[in-house]
Amino acid sequence: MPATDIAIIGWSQTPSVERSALTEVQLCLKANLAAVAAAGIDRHDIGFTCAGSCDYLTGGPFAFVANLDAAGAWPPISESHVEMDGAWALYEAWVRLQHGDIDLALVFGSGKSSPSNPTELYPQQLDPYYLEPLGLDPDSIAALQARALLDSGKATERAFAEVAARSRRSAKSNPNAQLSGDTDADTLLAGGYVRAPLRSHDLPVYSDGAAAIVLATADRARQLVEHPVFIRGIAHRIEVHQPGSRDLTTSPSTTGAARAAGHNGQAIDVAELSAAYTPQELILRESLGLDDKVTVNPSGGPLTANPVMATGLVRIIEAAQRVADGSAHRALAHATNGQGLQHNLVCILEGEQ
Amino acid sequence: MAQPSAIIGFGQTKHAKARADLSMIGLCREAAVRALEDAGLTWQDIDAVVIGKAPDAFEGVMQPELFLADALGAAGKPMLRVHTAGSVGGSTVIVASHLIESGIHERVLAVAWEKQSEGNAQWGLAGGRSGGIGAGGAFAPYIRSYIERTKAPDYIGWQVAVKDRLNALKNPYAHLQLADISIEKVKESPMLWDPLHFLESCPSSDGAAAVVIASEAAAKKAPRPPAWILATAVRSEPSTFPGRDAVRPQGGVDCAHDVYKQAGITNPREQIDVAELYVPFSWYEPMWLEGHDIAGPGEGWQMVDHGDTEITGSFPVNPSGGVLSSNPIGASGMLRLAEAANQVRGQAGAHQVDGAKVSLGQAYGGNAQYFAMAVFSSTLDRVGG
Amino acid sequence: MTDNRHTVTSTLEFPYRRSLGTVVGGFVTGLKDHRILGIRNKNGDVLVPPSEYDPTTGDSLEGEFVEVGPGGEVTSWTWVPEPSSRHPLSQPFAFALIKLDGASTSLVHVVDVGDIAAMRTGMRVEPRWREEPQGLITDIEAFVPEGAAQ
Amino acid sequence: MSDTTSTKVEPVMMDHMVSLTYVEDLPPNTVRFAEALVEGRILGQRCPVCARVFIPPKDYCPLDVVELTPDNDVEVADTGVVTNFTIVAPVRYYGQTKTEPFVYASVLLDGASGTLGGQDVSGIPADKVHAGLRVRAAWKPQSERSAEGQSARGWGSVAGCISSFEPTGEPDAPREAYEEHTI
Repeated sequence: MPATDIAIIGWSQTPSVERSALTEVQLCLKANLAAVAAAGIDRHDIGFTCAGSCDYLTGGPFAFVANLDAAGAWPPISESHVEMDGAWALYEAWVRLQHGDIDLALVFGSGKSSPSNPTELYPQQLDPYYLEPLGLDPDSIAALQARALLDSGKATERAFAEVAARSRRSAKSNPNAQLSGDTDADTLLAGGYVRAPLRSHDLPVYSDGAAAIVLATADRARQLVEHPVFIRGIAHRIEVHQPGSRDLTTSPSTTGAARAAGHNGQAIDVAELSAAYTPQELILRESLGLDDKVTVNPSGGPLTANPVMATGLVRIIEAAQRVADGSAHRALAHATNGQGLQHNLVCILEGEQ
Repeated sequence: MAQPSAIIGFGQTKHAKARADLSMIGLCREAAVRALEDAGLTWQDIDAVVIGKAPDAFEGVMQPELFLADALGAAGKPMLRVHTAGSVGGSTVIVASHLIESGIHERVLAVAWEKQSEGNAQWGLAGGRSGGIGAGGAFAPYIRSYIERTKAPDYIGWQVAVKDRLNALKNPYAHLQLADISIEKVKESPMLWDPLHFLESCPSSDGAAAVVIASEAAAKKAPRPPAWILATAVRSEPSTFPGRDAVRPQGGVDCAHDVYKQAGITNPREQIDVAELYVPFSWYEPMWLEGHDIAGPGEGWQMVDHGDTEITGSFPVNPSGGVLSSNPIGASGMLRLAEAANQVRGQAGAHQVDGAKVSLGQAYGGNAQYFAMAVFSSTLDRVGG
Repeated sequence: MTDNRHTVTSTLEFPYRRSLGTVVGGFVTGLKDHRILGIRNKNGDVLVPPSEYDPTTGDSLEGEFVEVGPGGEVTSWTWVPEPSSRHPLSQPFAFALIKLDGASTSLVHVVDVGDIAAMRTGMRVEPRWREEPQGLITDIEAFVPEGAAQ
Repeated sequence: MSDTTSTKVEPVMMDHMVSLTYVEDLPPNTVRFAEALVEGRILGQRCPVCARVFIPPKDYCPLDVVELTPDNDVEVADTGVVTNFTIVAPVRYYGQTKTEPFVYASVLLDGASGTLGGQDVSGIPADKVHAGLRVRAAWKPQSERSAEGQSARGWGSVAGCISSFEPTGEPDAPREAYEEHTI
């Protein structure tokens, strides 16, 4: 693990909405301008910029190129792009800051899910020989995972519903959430199955949105802001792709990522998890060793706000927010990539010692 | 501070119009297995995998690295997917090098690929709509401006087209093997995008490239000489805006000066022994020679005219045959950097430039707006001490 | 424009042509003969569907195909009450993970049983073959409860 | 190096049609541009920081990285100069309807800082098109104008209202007049 401490010093997200008429670049611009302003920096001082997005979401090959406009790429900037959630863009920028020759980086992630239908689109994200021709959709993969979890005896449908109810209640205090409200497990369990054993409350919302974070080396961070949020560790791991070739009831890649990020069972106050489906929260809790004392997804999580390709970056923002406002001493943020928790990233955040 | 890093293994596929014998998995593995063999390593020795390719719609798989990850030995390891348009192969190498230079990993595998035969890149470039003009249509106006600006004679483009195809005859992996290429044939080939003829344009290829990048300690254990990465840089600028110089994009100028400074290069034309530049259309050779300040304004085409960029010339460019001879889009940028690295490793085979010690690899993409560049050396020392 | 929005619709459409290589190619060729093939790895595990590599190590698998099934056991499943245009069946069906006899891993496929009440983890299924094979995974039209294929 | 390419069996192929539909709302800037076009007006947007006039409006300036509003909209002329062009021999691909070579020109409208790309030039033989040629928009009849060609991907199109550009007959513009704004 490298030695240089990196801190989060500014962030912003656009509200997660079901359908925005703004283009992705316009959403990114709003997030970037606000994050740079929050950090109190001049954009010309940014040494590296990294973006995360996915062309297929908006259906335009090279769609990401337009997003450069939102990065402030004139004069030309040192910039890279991952076809992944913005959380991995943050990882790339964190790596770049380790070199020591620059001290500020801008990271953003964005996605508009509204133009496409997830059931139609996401089979395209799977193995093109064995899975995609079956039209295997993300809800179905999550349901295969959910049933495996039920059959293992580690969870119940009620436990799923309780995750959903708690998430919606938490989202009431999140102005950026798309879905929120008071409900309980009994009410939710009265609903029918969308993909048995999953009901609609077990599935994510899909949102349009963008999010941005400004990173700084520790010294620069202390000069710029009163309460920098330090990245104590960040790591990620991927697993085998075929859902039938791995144990869907656990997430060893999450466990491995957390360990590589330096998490060895220390107390975590808040965890923001990219659990787009309710059973995934239970799987992730176990894989991370989080007990009932940990506040999970106080923002409401991806069940209530899910700007795909920014959802993971938003988790880091929400966790950083809790550290910055003092409600958490140590927070854990998690991002995922692909279906059925194939690829997982863990980021550990703390305030000044 | 950044730790040293080096390319210790390079593998590529035999590039072809269609590698119908292989799946996308087989294509990537053919390159990756060769890179591992070159580095004397196995899959288990790799700490992380970085995958790059151009738009997913070219093959019709969204984020294909998700299904390729375990095929490239990444199960249980970190995997990153880079996408920076045509420069992506170069960016992929650079992202992987950062994982070493930051001290996080010891050995990283970077793979870049495109299987153009599965789909149609012209369709992809047009966003799936009618009326697409192809990359040549986008770049032809810039080339026209270059010619107008420098008063370059029309045969310069034909000369580059011939030179790169003759170089490709020395590279068994190159897609095009045009033994009977001639100035006359280039000139007489159909005009696709005025002033670009068919034979001044890159082919459409299936292919993959892979490199193993290692820390100083790991590189010193490698069975073959490493190519030390003295410098890397990336630059991006908006696609189009009033006042943009698309012939000599500022991003390309800045990127070049950044790597020269890091590597200690004060006179690139003298201090660089060989360059692999991303030249998908013949005229981009003189344009990048000038656009990266290797030649002065209007001198790039004169270098071509004098034969300086031939494999035996004073500043060889694209001894591998370049993009004009093989264009698996996502991999093309990695091939530039890796071929440049192989030159300083002395591993370039029949297209080896004698005594190459310092090399430059470059890739560009989008609307000539993304740049990825690296300087390689046979030693860890900065150029010029 | 009923709600005063200016909406545009576009279609991203292309007929891709994929080359499958020897392993996926061998698998779909086997389907034409109503044979389901797995591939054996170094540990002796039989991977279904077969891959050119061992997913956990990356090592090349040199192509020792092993015929599995055709019967197998459902290890997990879900029910699709309203199939989309991309799904292989137009009537309600199950997606399932199916561990074929002789296989070490599970295959994702569909089960056609008409009603969710007929589905359960552990149920035995067998393939119902497409009459005109196309060289695709969907040459197995669906799995059905064992004994129901005829 | 090992050779893993040698399999002499007939390759097994798989045909696979992918068809995905996207439904998008046009952003406000494109809606204003499209509505003005139908009325025969071409809208640009002036950045108050750098004074560049972008067409179509983007609701931001990519160089100064500031948001712009409808208050920054300006009308530009429907006359201008061809700054650059190529003649494209259309490549064939699935969905391509163009079969004959076509002019693909950039036009700098009077009052604008940026060009309209990809324009057809008519009323003159293709081999007579040149940089510096003064042109005027050939508007479709009012009844045939539409928002066709507009998309949410950032580049507004004039195709639904302007069929091509035609020479005005004026003398060529001197190169200095457009050199900074050719692309």
